[in-house]
Amino acid sequence: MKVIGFIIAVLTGGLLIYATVDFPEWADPASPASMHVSPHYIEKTMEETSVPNIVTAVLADYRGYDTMFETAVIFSAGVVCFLLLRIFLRNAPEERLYRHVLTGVTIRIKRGGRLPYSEDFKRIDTLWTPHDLIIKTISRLLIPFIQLFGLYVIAHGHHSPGGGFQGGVILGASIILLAISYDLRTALRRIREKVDAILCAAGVFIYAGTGALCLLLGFNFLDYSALASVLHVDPVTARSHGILIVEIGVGITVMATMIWIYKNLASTGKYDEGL
Amino acid sequence: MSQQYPALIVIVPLLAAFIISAAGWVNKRLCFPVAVAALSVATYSSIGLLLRVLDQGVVLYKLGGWDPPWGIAYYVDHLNGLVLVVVSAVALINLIASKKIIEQEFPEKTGPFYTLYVLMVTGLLGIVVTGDAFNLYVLLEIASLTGYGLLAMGGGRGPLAALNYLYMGTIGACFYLLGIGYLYIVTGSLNMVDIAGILPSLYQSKAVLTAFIICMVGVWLKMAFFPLHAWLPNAYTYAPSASSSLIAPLMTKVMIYVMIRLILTVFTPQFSFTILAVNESIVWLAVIAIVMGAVLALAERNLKKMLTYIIIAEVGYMVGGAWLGNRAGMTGAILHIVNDALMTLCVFLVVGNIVYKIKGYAFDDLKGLFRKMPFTMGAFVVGALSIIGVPPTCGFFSKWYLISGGIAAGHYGFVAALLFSSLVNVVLFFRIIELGYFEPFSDHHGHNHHPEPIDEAPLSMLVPLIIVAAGLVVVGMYTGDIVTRIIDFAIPAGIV
Amino acid sequence: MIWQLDLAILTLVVICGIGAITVKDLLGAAILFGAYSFMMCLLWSIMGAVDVSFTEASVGAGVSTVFFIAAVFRTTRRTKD
Amino acid sequence: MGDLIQTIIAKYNYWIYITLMMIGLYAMIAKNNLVKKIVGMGIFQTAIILFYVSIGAKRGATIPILEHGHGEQGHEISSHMVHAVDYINPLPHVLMLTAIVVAVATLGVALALAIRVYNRYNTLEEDEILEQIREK
Repeated sequence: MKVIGFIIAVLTGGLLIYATVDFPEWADPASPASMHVSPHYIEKTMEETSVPNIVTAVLADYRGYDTMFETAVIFSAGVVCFLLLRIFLRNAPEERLYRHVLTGVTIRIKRGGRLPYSEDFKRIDTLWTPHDLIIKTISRLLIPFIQLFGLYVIAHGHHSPGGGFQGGVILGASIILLAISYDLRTALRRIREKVDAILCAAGVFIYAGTGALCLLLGFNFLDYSALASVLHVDPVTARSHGILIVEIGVGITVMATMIWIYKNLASTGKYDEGL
Repeated sequence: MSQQYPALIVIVPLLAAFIISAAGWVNKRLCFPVAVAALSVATYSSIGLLLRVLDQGVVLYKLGGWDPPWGIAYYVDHLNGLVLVVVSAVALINLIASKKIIEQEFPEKTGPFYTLYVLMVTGLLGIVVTGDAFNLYVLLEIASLTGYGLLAMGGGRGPLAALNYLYMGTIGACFYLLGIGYLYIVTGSLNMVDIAGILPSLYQSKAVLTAFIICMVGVWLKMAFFPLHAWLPNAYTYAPSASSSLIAPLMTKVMIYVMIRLILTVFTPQFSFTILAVNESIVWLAVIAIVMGAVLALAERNLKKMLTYIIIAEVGYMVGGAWLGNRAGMTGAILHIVNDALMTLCVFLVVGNIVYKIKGYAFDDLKGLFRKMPFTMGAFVVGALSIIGVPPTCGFFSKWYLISGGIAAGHYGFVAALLFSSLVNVVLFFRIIELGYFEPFSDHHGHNHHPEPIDEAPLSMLVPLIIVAAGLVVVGMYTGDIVTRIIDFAIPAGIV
Repeated sequence: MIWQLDLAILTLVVICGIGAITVKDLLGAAILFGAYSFMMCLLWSIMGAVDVSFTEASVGAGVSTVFFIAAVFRTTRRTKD
Repeated sequence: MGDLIQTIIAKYNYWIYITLMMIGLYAMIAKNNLVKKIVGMGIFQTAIILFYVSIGAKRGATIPILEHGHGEQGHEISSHMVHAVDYINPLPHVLMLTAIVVAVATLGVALALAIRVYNRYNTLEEDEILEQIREK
């Protein structure tokens, strides 16, 4: 297999290198890629969509249809991970570990056993590492700022690098950080599975729904200038607002899906003990 | 609303997928009706679109209202229109037929399963309808990702087979993406029609040649063309019946559509057939694919796996037909997309019914099935006759076009391979029919003295199956109309 | 744009890539893959693709690495090659 | 000789991407460990993204965010001042945002499948799995 793999890789590489002979020079401003379609975007974006970040404008408007399906790809990845891994546990796990916070004594409860409710006992993972005070405190301090930054990235995507994807991933990462520094159950209490799954679908629904709204208003699918009559602005500004709406949708889906995939992977679908 | 048909075909199932996903958490019983409604709308719109194309010619739909090549546009011509109807109809019929299986196999996860099912159909429909080369890649990834999930749901070796499919499928999709990148760097455009307009001055460029090779290899990987087929048999065999009867008829056929689209629209027949002059060798590859598929199928003792090898042989038919480079061959390939989707659906639905009732699909499980499940096996016989190519079923007519194309091109190896594979199919299917008709039913509990009572699959599974079986004959009878009214317009005049 | 920097990072990228597939420990491979993604993201910001490198920094170097670690934690670190 | 150096300077970005792609492809085909294959897949996809970003590069141009754009006043002024040569080609960036997201989605699914395989066979080595299948 190693030899076959090597031969295939070398053959493909050879073919691709052979083709580079006819490529335009690297970073050549007169290459066809820079001359044919893209000048229109650079020169007309401001006029047509009033969004200074050309990448955002092309992403969410000129090629918004691609982006919608890209969000749907993320969504379907979340659903696939759920479908493959999730196991609905009928009864409690084999054994659970509880730690007495004040003394550090650990109690093992077998299935069927019950611990009288008490504030002093905390459920811990089987592979629990002690002395995580610094990590917990720092994470706790950082998470609100991370989330604030995520929201800023989504909202400011028109004027600076960023947008729904990046912001959504940052928001999702903040919850994942919570799940790692505390434990999975804490994160699950913040965003329950059902909420997560519905948010995941809702985000893409906002995107596709905005497109469908344009369609119902008598324009083509995803033609945000149709929103002008709803938002009471001129068509160009309507495009700018439309981009913001779909970016929010993208952000919601990406955030929810990242959390969903992480939860399924880290707990192998049992939603009991995480990383 | 008829102006919006091209959008509705994709949008309605897409929106429905999200609704189903959310509904799965609220009330599971809502999922199925929503899915059926969405696919019905998609089927209705695709039929409406096909009629409009027949009436007015190519339909252009600009997404977001942007003119191509800056925005993404749909170009729907006769070829897309036909494949769209087939894809949406097959998906709808299979969905209705598989309801019971899905509820039996995944009682807790019906919601996500329907979501992925509808998303996959969305992806396939999108691949067929789009006129943008990069958009095709994104939709291809949707169809593939959901496909991996659906195939992996079969227990046992399912996940491993799906993981192998994922590796191969990702290489294939990435190769396609790379090929599009090579086209983009020399043309600067992503719109298929626009690329085709720029390419003629670049036909001598090494980059275009490489782009062509890489795109083709990527698409062949996805459709399991012979040397690249290793992932297919296991992935389809160990999948749950509901997913294999969706993916087996559609995925490979849609990829063949993509190949024909690349040949006809993006690279133009002049480049593919005249300048490259590789027809001969690719048809020989197809000959090997057909022969190997037939031989490997002979070696199998398991109905579902045998059918997967037949799919590999059928892929060889269509690739060979498309690359013969003449009108009859191309007609045969396009007609075979329609016919093969229906035939494969028919036999895989039969497998689904058998698995639902008997929980097995090895040859030993099939003994005496004709008495137990007469209608299911009757439909199986029709499907088998069509795969063999017996008139009046539709399989005969596409094979006829393929053979006459082979003779017109003077490629007798291809003709011989087609006849050989038909003969092997006769052996394969009569072996099963014999087992089912003459052998007594093997009862697993050991007391098979009394005659078996009829124990058919439930009506909701049987009716769609019989519709498909009847469809095989009906399509066969209307082949002339399909060819003269649709396929003749789909093939550019350059191909004689 | 500074072509020396470009070349240096390109070399580092290749080293990280080779390292990620040769190291005999899956956790190490996951971390090296994260480093590879991060180098890629630097490279792209040098080329002026700010949005792409932002995405790669958050998705490729961030979340992907977490997914890898989660999966390795739930399976095994052992690998023969 | 001078020509050769010229070519190398003009094309080395493309060659590095091809090297990376070969590394990834080799790992996907030849490696025995399922997670190693997934790492290879990541390298392969990222290499293609590098290729696209290289297409978009433009000498003497800045990042594709317009400088004078701010709200309502912006779009009267800037439409006259923007020249395509001053800004990097944004289209490949857009395409690659999509590709990165597709890559992470594929990664998630692949890892989920790997966990399923591990749960069943208790190993991630392909040859050991095949041996277990053959024994049955």
